[in-house]
Amino acid sequence: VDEQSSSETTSDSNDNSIIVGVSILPQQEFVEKIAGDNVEVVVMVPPGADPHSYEPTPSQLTALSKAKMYAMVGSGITVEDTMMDKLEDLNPDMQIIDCSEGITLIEMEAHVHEGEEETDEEDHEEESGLDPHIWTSPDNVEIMVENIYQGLVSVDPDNQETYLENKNAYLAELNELDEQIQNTLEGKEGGSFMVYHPAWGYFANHYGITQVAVEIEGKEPSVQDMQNIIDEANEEGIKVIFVQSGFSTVSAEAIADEIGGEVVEVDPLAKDYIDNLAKVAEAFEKGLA
Amino acid sequence: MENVIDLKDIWVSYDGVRVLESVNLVVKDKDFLAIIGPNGGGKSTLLKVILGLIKPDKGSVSLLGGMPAKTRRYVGYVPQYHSSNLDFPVTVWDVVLMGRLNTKRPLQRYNDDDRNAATEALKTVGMLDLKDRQIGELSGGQKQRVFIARSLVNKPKLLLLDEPSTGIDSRMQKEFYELLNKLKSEIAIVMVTHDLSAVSVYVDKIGCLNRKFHYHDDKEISSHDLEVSYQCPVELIAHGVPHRVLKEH
Amino acid sequence: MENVIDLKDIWVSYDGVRVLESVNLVVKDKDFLAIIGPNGGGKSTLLKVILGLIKPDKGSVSLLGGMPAKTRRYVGYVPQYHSSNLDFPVTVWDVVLMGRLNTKRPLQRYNDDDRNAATEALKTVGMLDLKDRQIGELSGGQKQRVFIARSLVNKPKLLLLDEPSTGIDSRMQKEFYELLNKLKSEIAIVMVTHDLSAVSVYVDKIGCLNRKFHYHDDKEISSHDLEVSYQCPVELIAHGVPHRVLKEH
Amino acid sequence: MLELLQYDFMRNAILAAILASIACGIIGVYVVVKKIVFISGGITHASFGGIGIGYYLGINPLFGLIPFSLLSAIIMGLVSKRTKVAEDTAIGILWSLGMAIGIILIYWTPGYAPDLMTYLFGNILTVPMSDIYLMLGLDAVIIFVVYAYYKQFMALCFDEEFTKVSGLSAEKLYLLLLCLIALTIVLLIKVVGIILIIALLTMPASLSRHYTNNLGKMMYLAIIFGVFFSLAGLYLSYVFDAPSGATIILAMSTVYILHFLYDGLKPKIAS
Amino acid sequence: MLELLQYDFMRNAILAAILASIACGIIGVYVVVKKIVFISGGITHASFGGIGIGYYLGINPLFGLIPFSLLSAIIMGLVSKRTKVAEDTAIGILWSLGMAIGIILIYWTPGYAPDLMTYLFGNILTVPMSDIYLMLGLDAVIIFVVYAYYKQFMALCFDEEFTKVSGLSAEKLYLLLLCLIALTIVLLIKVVGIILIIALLTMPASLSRHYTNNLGKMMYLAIIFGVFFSLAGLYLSYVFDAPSGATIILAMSTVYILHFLYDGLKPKIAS
Ligand SMILES: Nc1ncnc2c1ncn2[C@@H]1O[C@H](COP(=O)(O)OP(=O)(O)OP(=O)(O)O)[C@@H](O)[C@H]1O
Ligand SMILES: Nc1ncnc2c1ncn2[C@@H]1O[C@H](COP(=O)(O)OP(=O)(O)OP(=O)(O)O)[C@@H](O)[C@H]1O
Ligand SMILES: [Mg+2]
Ligand SMILES: [Mg+2]
Ligand SMILES: [Zn+2]
Repeated sequence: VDEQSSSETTSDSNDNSIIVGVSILPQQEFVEKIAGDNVEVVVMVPPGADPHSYEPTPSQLTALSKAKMYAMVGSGITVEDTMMDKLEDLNPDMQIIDCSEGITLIEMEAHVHEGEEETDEEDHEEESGLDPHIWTSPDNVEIMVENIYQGLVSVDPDNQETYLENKNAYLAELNELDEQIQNTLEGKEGGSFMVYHPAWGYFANHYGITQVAVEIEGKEPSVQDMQNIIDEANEEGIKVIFVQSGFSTVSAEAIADEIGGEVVEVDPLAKDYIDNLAKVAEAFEKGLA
Repeated sequence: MENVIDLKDIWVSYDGVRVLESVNLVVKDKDFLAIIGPNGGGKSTLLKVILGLIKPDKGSVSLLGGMPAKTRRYVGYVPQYHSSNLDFPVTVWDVVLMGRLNTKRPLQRYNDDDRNAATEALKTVGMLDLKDRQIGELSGGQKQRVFIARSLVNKPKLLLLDEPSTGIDSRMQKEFYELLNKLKSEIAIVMVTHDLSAVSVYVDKIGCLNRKFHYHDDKEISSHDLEVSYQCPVELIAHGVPHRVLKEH
Repeated sequence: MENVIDLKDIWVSYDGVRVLESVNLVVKDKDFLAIIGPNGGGKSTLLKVILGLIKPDKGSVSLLGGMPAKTRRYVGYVPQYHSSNLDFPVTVWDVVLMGRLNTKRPLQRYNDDDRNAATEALKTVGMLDLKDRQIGELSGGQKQRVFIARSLVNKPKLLLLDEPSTGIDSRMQKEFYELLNKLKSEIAIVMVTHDLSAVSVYVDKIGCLNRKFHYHDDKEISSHDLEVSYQCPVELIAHGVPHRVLKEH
Repeated sequence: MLELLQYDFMRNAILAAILASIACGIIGVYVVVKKIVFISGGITHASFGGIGIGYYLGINPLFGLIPFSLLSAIIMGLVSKRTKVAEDTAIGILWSLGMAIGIILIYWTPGYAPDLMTYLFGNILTVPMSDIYLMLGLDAVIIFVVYAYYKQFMALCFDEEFTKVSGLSAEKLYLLLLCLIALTIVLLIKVVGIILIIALLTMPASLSRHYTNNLGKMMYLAIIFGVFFSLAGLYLSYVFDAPSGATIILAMSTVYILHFLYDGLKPKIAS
Repeated sequence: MLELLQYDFMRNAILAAILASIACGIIGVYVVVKKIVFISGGITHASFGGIGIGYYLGINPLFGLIPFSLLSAIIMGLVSKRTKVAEDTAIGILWSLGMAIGIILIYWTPGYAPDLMTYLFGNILTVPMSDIYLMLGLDAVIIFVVYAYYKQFMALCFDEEFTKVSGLSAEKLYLLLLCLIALTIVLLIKVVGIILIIALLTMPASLSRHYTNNLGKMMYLAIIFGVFFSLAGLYLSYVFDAPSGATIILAMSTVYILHFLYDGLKPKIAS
């Protein structure tokens, strides 16, 4: 993680560049790849903070109140649920674009509940069961990049050409990444990997592998969950539990002890999107069962 | 006028241990009754029953012709132990004014009458000098004087005093008993005490309480085996009494 | 043997209000001193100073020849108010045994000596019957008796009693004073009280405390203007005293 | 600081801080003098159960919160007055019970619980206008009730037995006071969060206790301290770019601690 | 239930529940009888500041937690004994201060999103073996100290002034007791969470108070109740697929409430 730099970008703002607000670090990378030095990016959720619980500070809000555009992830991450109305009030002129437009949200992988699966299914609200971590799959990111590009063009039409060029270059990089990951995971289709926080649903979907999550929607596993997770891990021979870097690993380690496995860190929120995802894929490759 | 206190066949027990047994008590207007009895005899309990603070297991309580919960506002009460919060940011003056609370509805403020009454009551107990002292900063006896003032401030129809002279110095005690002596021409007084010399000098009627209650409602107490059943300290009552002689009983 | 209590030039004030002014006091072994004085005179404060519970602004305190914090374990103390937690799950028996705590180190248990002493002390105050009662379930006077027992259980070298007869019935009071009378042949006793008849009968020496302290260390009190400066209730001390006559002073 | 005032969010935050300080100043004085800090903490935490109910039923958590916290205030009051259970134990139990209900219900509600952290830690920067109106209304209610029952509450806090003997219902008065506390807590939850409410209730009131022996004056002083600290904390949180709620508390406690270090750590009563 | 025992996590959970119940049963009795539930809550919450320090310094939060909570216990003890600040106010303040420090430090720690919820609510299902050993050690320390100081603690809890007059240092004893509480809290935080700790400390002890007037017997009973309830809660959480910590609390409080409904809601003292 590149430590202090982004928190500095949030605080000092020079007047001639366009300020663009985003929610998470990978988005910052996307915007910067397209817009280069033309924009200054303000990230709502700083490195290491949890997008499911973060609350912005006054300086972030003042910076955002000068923003021309805000690119929200749009898939229902908590910080946006609580802050977007506020931001609109704060800065009514700001153009808000939804990066998830055009992406089909998938259901959150529920814990395997044998038997009593559909008990209170009906009570489920529409979006609540949906997985917000859309950026973990490169094909989704292509759409996100496209959406960001459209937004940038509408707030800064003068630089459209530069943006288009940059966007295409980045899309190409993303394509390459996609292929590289396909290669890495060659022959592992249908395999399962275990994560603590289920941030990799879209990634798993895209590459035909299965994510087994310990924690769901910020909720610790229950006894039945634990039982099922452990049974499944033993059945499938899973020996690695992936945890989000920086998060507490104690619970994951307890499960790893039980299944005789180990805990490996991967980061779904790294700024350096392409390199990071490639590394993650390699890690998954080793941990897949 | 009806009886000030009328207890009929009162039984009280704590956790199965009987404390009051078939107590009957009638106090009339202008009575001055002292209740004596050994420690644990149930004296404090009896006063709380009169005030409706403890519900008896059996028996009926009438206070000033009504239910205690309704009528106890006309009673001046000085408890044996104070449940009050002594760090509390109130001065002696506030505490005494509190004695007028029963006459006030929400939104109503204290008026000059209230203030005059409070001044008067503080003067009576010799605490007017310290009226701006915070209540927790008083000595034991000073606090007791303030609580006595609070019980007097509202011109109650009945005074219930549970060992009121506790901690009070002898000069003040004497003044206090003189005051009660004056008050008894207007109101009824019930006082729990172990101070037998005071009892013998000022009180009209004596009740001995040791689970059962025995009422000596005459100046002269008839002779019987009280000594055994009520542990009445007969020799002490009888000894050195200036204006009354109790027969040995 | 050195003095049991030796106070030199003690000054105490609360929040700038002076409570004790240049108090000097010497208590020797086998003294029985009563401290009398008006409410707020500083009597309770003085006892706390002796025990080192309040640090005087000025002056030196020596208790049993040492610093109070070191030596107070040999003192039996009955405070005016009890700071104890009355819901506490201890019985009367536990409370009295607690009086032997000062002889115990961590890990040491109570032994038969301790238990015999506790039985003895409870018998003395007439509370042996109720030894398994939870402490909160006693009446006011019963509690006071238990606390007296606790102060006696450890054969203290000095008894400090702050209005010990509070709430105690007259029969027990008499027994209690008789007990003190017996104890004074072995240990020193300092008692704060407002009970002047007891003072006049049992006590050897009298101290009047009203900010300043005046020690009547003789049975006979010499005449001076005590009435004015100490508010000593002279006429009450003098009145009805069987074996001693105080001059008016 | 001044340039910050051009932002709505800052103006709302300042208004919220002032309105919260008024409610806390008045009610906090009772909390401090009647020594019911713990029961207030209990109501606060128990009200978490109400948030859980709100999430589970899919309604605005506030509509779960208000009835639930009033109810838990009343239950706590009744339990502690009517039964032999020691008051602080009863509170400890209801405290955990409310929290447990909240946790289980949130667990059973599918999806992420939005705002959950806001309820726990508050966020004064995102107080919407509607909450400001709610707080205004609450302040009005509190001021009116306290004005009407000033003497009665004073007697209640000083000596409950005496209050009864005066012919008042000590129990009803106590429940009324607890309900006022519950209301205050409900409205403050969004601003400072469950965890920090206790600070806002106790610190200004307790600081003011040092300067006066008069209940009414304590209230005025507590309000002034509260406004001052919360605005100072807000400003500091801007300067140091730190979470506002926590910074307000930090500012308050620092002043409080300095104050009483100055006032004398010296023991009055020897140990 | 039996087939669950083949899982390590379940065996650890059961062990953790038993060890936690022992520590909580013994210390909880003191907490309940000395009426320091609130101060225990204060230490618990203040210790959150220690977690923040641990994160900020990048060390194991436990190494921030232990000194910080011991320190806050001692400060609370000293402040409440040595100064004129009302005890419960002092606690309320340190309580919030600790929390505020924790929040701000965690906020300032780059690259870390702490699992706050785990500290608040605990997770008994993922207790590592190392924690079990730690708890064993703690239980041993607690049992030894309480055995050695049984009489002294009893006197302290009953009557502090008398304890002083007996020549003991009431202050040192009180601080020792608070430190034991702090240790208990530290070791249980990871296992059962801040919220559950208060429940485990108070409920079994307070329930046992109804059955005996003897301090020692109260401890045995409290341990038995604690073990029974936490195992029952664990089992119920399996049956109803609910979070274990919260279910344990729910089971405990339900029994407690039923017990005292049965024992008589009827007021002894008329209102
Ligand atoms: N905590 C306190 N703060 C301020 N002043 C106090 C405090 N305690 C006592 N005082 C004052 O100090 C003086 C002496 O108090 P003390 O309790 O020693 O009197 P006392 O002689 O024992 O009186 P009493 O006979 O009423 O028990 C009194 O005027 C009292 O108001
Ligand atoms: N809360 C209680 N629980 C159980 N028993 C109690 C309780 N309060 C008092 N008792 C018992 O009830 C009996 C009567 O108590 P009460 O306080 O009425 O006595 P009293 O006559 O006022 O005694 P004293 O002269 O000592 O004040 C005593 O034996 C006492 O032990
Ligand atoms: Mg009594
Ligand atoms: Mg005194
Ligand atoms: Zn996530």
